[in-house]
Amino acid sequence: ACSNGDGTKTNSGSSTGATVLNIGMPNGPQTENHNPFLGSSAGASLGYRWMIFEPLVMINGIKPTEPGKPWLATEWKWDANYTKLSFTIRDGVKWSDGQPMTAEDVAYSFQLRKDHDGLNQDAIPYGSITATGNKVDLTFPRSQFVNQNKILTVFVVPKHQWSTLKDPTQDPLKSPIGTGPYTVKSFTPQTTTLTLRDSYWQDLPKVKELRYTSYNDNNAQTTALANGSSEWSFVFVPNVKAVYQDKDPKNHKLWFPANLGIHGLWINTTKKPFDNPALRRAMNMVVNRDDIFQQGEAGYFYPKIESVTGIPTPAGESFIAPEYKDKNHSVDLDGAKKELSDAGFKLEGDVLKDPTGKPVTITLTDPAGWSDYQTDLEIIKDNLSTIGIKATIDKANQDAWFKNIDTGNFDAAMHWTNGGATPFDIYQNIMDGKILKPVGKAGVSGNYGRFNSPEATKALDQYANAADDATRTAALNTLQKIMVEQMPVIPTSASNVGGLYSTKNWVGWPDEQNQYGPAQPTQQNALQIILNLKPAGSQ
Amino acid sequence: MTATIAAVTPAATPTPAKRRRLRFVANPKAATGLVVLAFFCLIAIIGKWIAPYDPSARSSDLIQAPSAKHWFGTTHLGQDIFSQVLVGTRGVMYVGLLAGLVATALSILIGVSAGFLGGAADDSLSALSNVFLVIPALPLIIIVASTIPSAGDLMVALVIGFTSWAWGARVLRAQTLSLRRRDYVEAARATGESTWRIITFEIMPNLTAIIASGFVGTVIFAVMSEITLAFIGISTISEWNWGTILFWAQSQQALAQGAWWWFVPAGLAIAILGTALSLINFGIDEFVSPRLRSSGHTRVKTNDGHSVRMRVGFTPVLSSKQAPATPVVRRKENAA
Amino acid sequence: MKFLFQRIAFYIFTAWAALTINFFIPRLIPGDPVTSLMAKYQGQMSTEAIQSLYVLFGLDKHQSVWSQYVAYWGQIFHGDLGLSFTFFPTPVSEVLKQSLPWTIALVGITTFASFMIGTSLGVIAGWRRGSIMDGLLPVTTFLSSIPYFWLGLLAITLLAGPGSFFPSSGGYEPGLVPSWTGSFIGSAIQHSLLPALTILISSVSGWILTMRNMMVTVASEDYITVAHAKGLSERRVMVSYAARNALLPNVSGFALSLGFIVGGTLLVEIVFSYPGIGYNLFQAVGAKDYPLMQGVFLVITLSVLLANLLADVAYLLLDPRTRKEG
Amino acid sequence: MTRPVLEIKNFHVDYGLGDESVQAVRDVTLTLHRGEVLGLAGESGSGKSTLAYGVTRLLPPPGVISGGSVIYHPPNGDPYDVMALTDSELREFRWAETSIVFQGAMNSLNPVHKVSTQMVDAIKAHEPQLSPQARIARAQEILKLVGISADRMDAYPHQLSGGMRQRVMIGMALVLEPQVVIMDEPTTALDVVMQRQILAELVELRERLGFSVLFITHDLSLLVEFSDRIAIMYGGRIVEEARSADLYRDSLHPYSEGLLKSFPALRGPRRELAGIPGSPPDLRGMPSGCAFHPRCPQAFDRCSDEIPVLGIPSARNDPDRSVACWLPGRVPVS
Amino acid sequence: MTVTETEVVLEAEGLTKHFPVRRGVRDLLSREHKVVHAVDDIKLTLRRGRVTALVGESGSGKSTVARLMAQLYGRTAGEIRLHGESITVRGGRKFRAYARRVQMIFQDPFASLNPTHTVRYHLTRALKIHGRAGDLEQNLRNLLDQVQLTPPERYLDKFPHELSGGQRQRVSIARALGADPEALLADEPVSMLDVSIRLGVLNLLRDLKERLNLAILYITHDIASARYFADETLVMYAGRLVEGGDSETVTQNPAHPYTQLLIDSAPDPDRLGELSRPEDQAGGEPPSLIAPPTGCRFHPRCVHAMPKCSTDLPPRFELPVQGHWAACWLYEEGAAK
Ligand SMILES: Nc1ncnc2c1ncn2[C@@H]1O[C@H](COP(=O)(O)OP(=O)(O)OP(=O)(O)O)[C@@H](O)[C@H]1O
Ligand SMILES: Nc1ncnc2c1ncn2[C@@H]1O[C@H](COP(=O)(O)OP(=O)(O)OP(=O)(O)O)[C@@H](O)[C@H]1O
Ligand SMILES: [Mg+2]
Ligand SMILES: [Mg+2]
Ligand code: NI
Repeated sequence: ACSNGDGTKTNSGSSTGATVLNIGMPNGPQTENHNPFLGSSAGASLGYRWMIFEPLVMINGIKPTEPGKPWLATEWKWDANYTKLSFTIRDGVKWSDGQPMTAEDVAYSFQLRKDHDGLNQDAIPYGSITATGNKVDLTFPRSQFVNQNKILTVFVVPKHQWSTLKDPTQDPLKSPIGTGPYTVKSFTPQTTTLTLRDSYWQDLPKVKELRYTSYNDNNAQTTALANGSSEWSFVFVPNVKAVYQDKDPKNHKLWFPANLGIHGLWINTTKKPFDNPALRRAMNMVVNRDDIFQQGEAGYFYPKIESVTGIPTPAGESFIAPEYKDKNHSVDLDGAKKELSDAGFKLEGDVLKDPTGKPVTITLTDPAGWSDYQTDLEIIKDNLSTIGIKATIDKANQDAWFKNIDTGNFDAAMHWTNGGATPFDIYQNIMDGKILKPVGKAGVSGNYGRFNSPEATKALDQYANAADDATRTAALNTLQKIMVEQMPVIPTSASNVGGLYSTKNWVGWPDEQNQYGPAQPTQQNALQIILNLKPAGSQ
Repeated sequence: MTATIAAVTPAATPTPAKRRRLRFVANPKAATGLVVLAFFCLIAIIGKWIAPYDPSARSSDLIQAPSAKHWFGTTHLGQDIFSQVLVGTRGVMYVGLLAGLVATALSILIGVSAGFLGGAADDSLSALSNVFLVIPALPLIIIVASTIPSAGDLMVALVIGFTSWAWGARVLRAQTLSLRRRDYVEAARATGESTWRIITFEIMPNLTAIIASGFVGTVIFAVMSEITLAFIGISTISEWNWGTILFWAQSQQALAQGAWWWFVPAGLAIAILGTALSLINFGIDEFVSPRLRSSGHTRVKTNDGHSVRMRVGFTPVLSSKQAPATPVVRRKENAA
Repeated sequence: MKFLFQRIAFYIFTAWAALTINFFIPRLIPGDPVTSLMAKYQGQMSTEAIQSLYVLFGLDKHQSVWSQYVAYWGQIFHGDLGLSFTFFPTPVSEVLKQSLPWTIALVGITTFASFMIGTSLGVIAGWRRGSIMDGLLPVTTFLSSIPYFWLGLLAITLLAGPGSFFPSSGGYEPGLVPSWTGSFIGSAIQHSLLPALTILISSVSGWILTMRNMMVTVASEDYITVAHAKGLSERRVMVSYAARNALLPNVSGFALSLGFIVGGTLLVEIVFSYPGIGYNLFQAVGAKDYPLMQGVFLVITLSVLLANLLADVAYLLLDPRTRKEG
Repeated sequence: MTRPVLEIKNFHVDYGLGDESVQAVRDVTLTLHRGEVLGLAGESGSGKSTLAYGVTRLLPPPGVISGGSVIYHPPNGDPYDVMALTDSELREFRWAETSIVFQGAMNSLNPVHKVSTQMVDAIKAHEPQLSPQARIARAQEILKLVGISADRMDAYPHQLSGGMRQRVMIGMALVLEPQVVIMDEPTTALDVVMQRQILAELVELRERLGFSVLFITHDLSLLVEFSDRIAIMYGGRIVEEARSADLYRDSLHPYSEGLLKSFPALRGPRRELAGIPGSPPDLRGMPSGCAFHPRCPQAFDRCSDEIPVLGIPSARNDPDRSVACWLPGRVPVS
Repeated sequence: MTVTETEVVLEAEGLTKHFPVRRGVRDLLSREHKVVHAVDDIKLTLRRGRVTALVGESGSGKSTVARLMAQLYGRTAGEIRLHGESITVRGGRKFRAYARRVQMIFQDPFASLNPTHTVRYHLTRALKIHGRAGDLEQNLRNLLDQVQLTPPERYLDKFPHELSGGQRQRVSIARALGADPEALLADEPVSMLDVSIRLGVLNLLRDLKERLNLAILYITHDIASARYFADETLVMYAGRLVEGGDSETVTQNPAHPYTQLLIDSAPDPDRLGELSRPEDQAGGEPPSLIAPPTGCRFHPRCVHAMPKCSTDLPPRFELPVQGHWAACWLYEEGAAK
């Protein structure tokens, strides 16, 4: 992807202050598709849809509990235990074709999602949608506490364009009209160029032009980052220090904060002897998360889970129950052995025998091509052998693997959980009894480990429908307790919303000190970051 | 595979018999190829035992360049690449040979029956093999393999075998067609031999060279395809083979990390195995058609002391002193 | 002309067979594209979003295989290959339209060049037995035994390091807009050099060898000796008598091995992330994008068929014996 | 007897070099006179073709000429040794002075070029100053001589029948009006009727153009009828040479005798056919002494020890005959 | 000399073989079936202890006749009678039974033995198939003795490429004898052999005929060898028999213009120096067998052709010498000679 000339050509005059920002993603050639609803569109896969279409409320992805920032809505109010929502729409916002944005447009944007299941990615059960003056009122059949952020961050599309589309779910939207500060200037399969509008309802950003380049693979993206022709990206770089950071230690930066979603070893809780929580706890105690982080995740990609509750920090810091506040995972071989012998397991030589005297073996399975999970499994396999569990790794075919996970036909597998504004999504995905299906039955959307705990189901239900925060906190604390004691999933890493960026031409990026948004260029907060960037010379 | 084109024609030369079969090994190319192949077969068998480490075992030497401890260096997990190459040989050989066998069996079945039966059977069978020949094999294999739930070694071998018999079938058909008209086949018929006996005892032995060369060709193709499938992550990579090593090297961006040792040994092994098989094929080609042999002494000292190459059209004239003069008594030349 | 008729009938049959295989392959697949997308977004797609995708892709409908087959042919005749899943809702035909020129330029030109160069070298090697060319054969054999993709990897490491003239991936400089401008074409050529070289090196020796063997066989034909006896110049005998005849089997060999070669060259695109059909196939296979997979397979097959037809016509023009009247 | 055109002296041909070599032609000395037909007979593998190719240096590898000379006498100018010519001189010499007709006409014609192209090729190589029209005209003229009409000029070889192809080849051999035409079994692939037609034409042409012919065949009865003199080869050597009639009536070498007795005659009284016992020698393991001695009914001790020399037999003091045999009366006069 | 004394072994009447011409795409549209008239209406009798020669130029259908008689081809029309009993077999046990009594020898000794098998294999198979494997070793030696390959041990385990042409042809003959046949069909058995070896093989065949009382069909294009070797000679032209009779008569007093042409064209050492073509001799080339000339197939080349020749097919006309006949209108009763 990159030859010597790149950096200087695209960033000519960086000494006098840059005007262009080069953003890259390793997603291969794109087709001209700016439809913001479609995850397959170039706009979504490169992330520039957020430069064109703006949300009603901007919520910091790594601090979902903080109140959102008013964006196209100046005010919003939840009523009746999160079954009613009313927005006050900002005045003076203009679409890029010059027409004013109105409450009508907002209502239409919700209506679109209500009418088309394909566009309603969060499966929000919309009730009535009404626009009156500069207000938009929504109702929902049930409490939307857990979905609140998803609804607030909905982006707005212009009714006058979208109502003319034949099929909004299949339209490539060749000339998108949005409220954002940028418009599409040109498109090629490799590069989409966005240019700054003349006017915007906020201060115009300093970046005059955004170039979104789609590199064909991670190698190409990495090279581009290393030589500076790509200034911002989200990509897995093995050995990131040598390959990327050391190339320009002053400017090559990365920040990978966690969000509220996790990866972990899901265990089939119906299989003997893994139905014994003591065994699962013991397993948890020997998993070396540092190795997983350093070797599987190259020391930065998926941050490791510290808290024993499985809640990623710092994103979920505030949710952690008092009793687990400072309890972190650490490898504890003796503790694990004790746990096991207390439960009647016997370690004979280097073979663990369950109470009935059978050796404990386990098959760890994940699709062949998922190299990071495979690496994780290799590490876990090693770790488990310290307590005498013989693990074998099955590198399955992806489809077969999905099917086996779905039907509960597995011993243990690395898998992710849902994520959301609170740890609820994580726990619901792991423990919800309402979606529990017996082993062999497909169609579950979570609880792959067939974890059966009425207590957890009750707590989840309480949390989702609670009328006050105290009930919610109590419910969440219960869930944490169940998680710690029963360990249906052994959490290893958090999901991330990070990015790699260069401070050579532009400064003002989010980082550990200034956590105003996730550093990932394809997140909604990317717009905030762009608005925050200043040429490097100006400081 | 391409080299077999020339091998089709020279059927006219009397084909091998027992004693001459041994001479095949005397061909230096074939001998080299066979030795290398035998070496790989040996590794395939004993690789598991002589590997210094468990190929999947992690160690603390992450991404280490080759050293005395790890001859071919280590991976990002500290696995020993030398052991991976050794252990991986089995999968490669297994798939290659099995696919070769399947394809060869199919090509014999289809090619020989098409050639022998003639008529409508021939038309439809050769249309079938031509279709398979023209359809790009590798994309087909990739697609088919990617649709199979658990594409293990056996499955991959079968898929490759079932898609790559066409070339052999075509060559065999052409050859059978010419053999079928040979007098000795007619003679066997006239003696009263039954059809199946004619096919198996009269025709097949004369096809051995072509079958062998087809087999070797398919093995090359199968090995390449298998490694390709593993490399692009389609077949199961639970078992080590050279493609798996390359897959990991590629997915861990060994290139970007400068870890050349991660992909060089496996690739080299493929190339050497491929070369060995090609050499065997040359040997077979040259055996069938001795003309193709690259001639040993081609330089000759001529009359005028120059050294010239033997070539068609200009026969070298050796210095006359070499000619042993037999005493000849000649009459005097008659005057005109 | 009869020959050509037969060939065309054969091509129609093959095209039909290929299209039918193409139809059935994805229908035998157990997996589905949504799970693959899920895999791609590992953890970043919620359970709800997945349901919406099934609706979006129209995977919730059921039809009999036969009516699907009929519909499939209807679509094919309209040039409609369906919508790609990975680039939803871009039609597959559009995705291919975008990548096909790259493949044709790279694979087409290099394959042809490799055939021409290999054949010419083979002519010389076969004609001058025992010269240096003949000695190079083992080397070329070794080169041709290297898998394309690995040679590509090697080429990238050795030649395309940072700061090198050779870019390691892509079809052109990311900043450029495809157009017929000098800088774009220059960049495109610069990016294609290394993949082209890879294909050339791996495939050329095959041609050298077949042509050499053919030349050796032809060189002992009587008409070559007669040509020498006629006192024709060496060049004329080599080109017009020997090479001309040796070429004939090679042309049909060229046609038939196109399938093999194209398969191999597609891998080069994968390694170099070249924006062609091969890379599309790689993406489609990874993402279970059946419509795209089918489209790629279709286009490759049809191109190979077309190339075959061209080779047949070339054969027809080269060999008077097939032109026999009647 | 007329002047010689081609003198082959002590000619040796080997296939291969060193120990592995096959000595296919041994010490052959033979003279072709102007305007005569010299027949060369002998069984398969006796080295007839090797000799013919060797004379023009057209032997395929690994053939090498390991000794001897071939002196060509041009109609005007000094004789020269063909073996000493450089490549370009050799090219000039070929076809213009000596042309060859091979056994299989189908294989002698390039299948991908028109007959006319192949004819013109030869003219172009030797008479580049001629205009294209003149070349075509020349080709047409010579084809007419061999009985092929002008409209077949643009035919491809496969469009002609075997007999026509063979005529084209003969025409091509004569197109530059060479002094010597070597014919290596030019008619064996044809049936007798066609063979006779072509040979008859050849006789006419020779009378008209006055070239000499070295005619090779294993069909002795054909040779006796067609040629002026006959040389018999056995195991790479000439064993007997004589005028046709002399050889037919009174052959001196037991091998020639055997050959003649192997042919059933179509006319005349039924002769007793004796044939020759045994099988032809293997060039790799030649019998010692006279190569024929293992099959010779009259062989005696000397035959297996000494190679007989070719010379005028003492019993017939005829300078036009020679034989290589140790039998009494056939030993050369010294 | 007459030719009708001994017992008839194998006879053919009205033997006809038309090969279909492979149809191309375009021919599918037309109705007519093109065929090669390889053999038309042949009448032929093989007698015990006699050699019948079939001569004719290349492509005249001689091999086809042999293969039809051996039942290797199915015939288009006609009848083949073995000891007077009409037989048609297509493979299977019946074919073996037929093959046991009628055996064929092929033209090319280099091609008619499988290069991958030893002499022993070839002969053993022949014996086994025809149930004569009883005392195998003894039978093998007998066979080799019969063809004068002595001592047998020296040849039994050799591969064909280790034998000379004459020896190979002897092995082929031995194989045919392995079935202990009554009739031997020899399809140009010596044309690929060297002159000095030919005679040996032919003499062997003649010797076998006399010792084993075989009926032999000797196919050749060399009419001179027919004179020497065969008792009776039939001349074939373009798929039809044109003349037949006692060998000496046919070769010395040829009746049919084609036979005359053939004999005049044969090289003759006694005809020194008169090589030029006699003015009245016919030229031209053999006709196409797909559309053979009407009437007498030789008429386009015949110098004596009459109008009738191009329209009517000449029947066999008996000639003065007993057993000599010619299919030529010149010999019609009262035709002007
Ligand atoms: N390339 C070769 N290598 C080794 N020996 C050869 C080669 N070519 C010919 N010979 C041998 O040289 C000898 C003479 O062959 P040549 O072709 O001259 O015989 P010939 O008299 O023309 O026979 P024919 O009548 O069969 O044409 C033969 O014994 C043959 O085996
Ligand atoms: N299987 C076949 N299919 C079609 N035509 C055939 C077949 N076999 C022979 N013919 C044709 O039949 C005619 C007679 O062929 P046949 O082989 O009997 O001739 P022949 O007299 O034996 O010739 P030769 O002397 O060359 O052996 C020829 O024109 C030949 O082309
Ligand atoms: Mg010869
Ligand atoms: Mg025949
Ligand atoms: Ni670049």
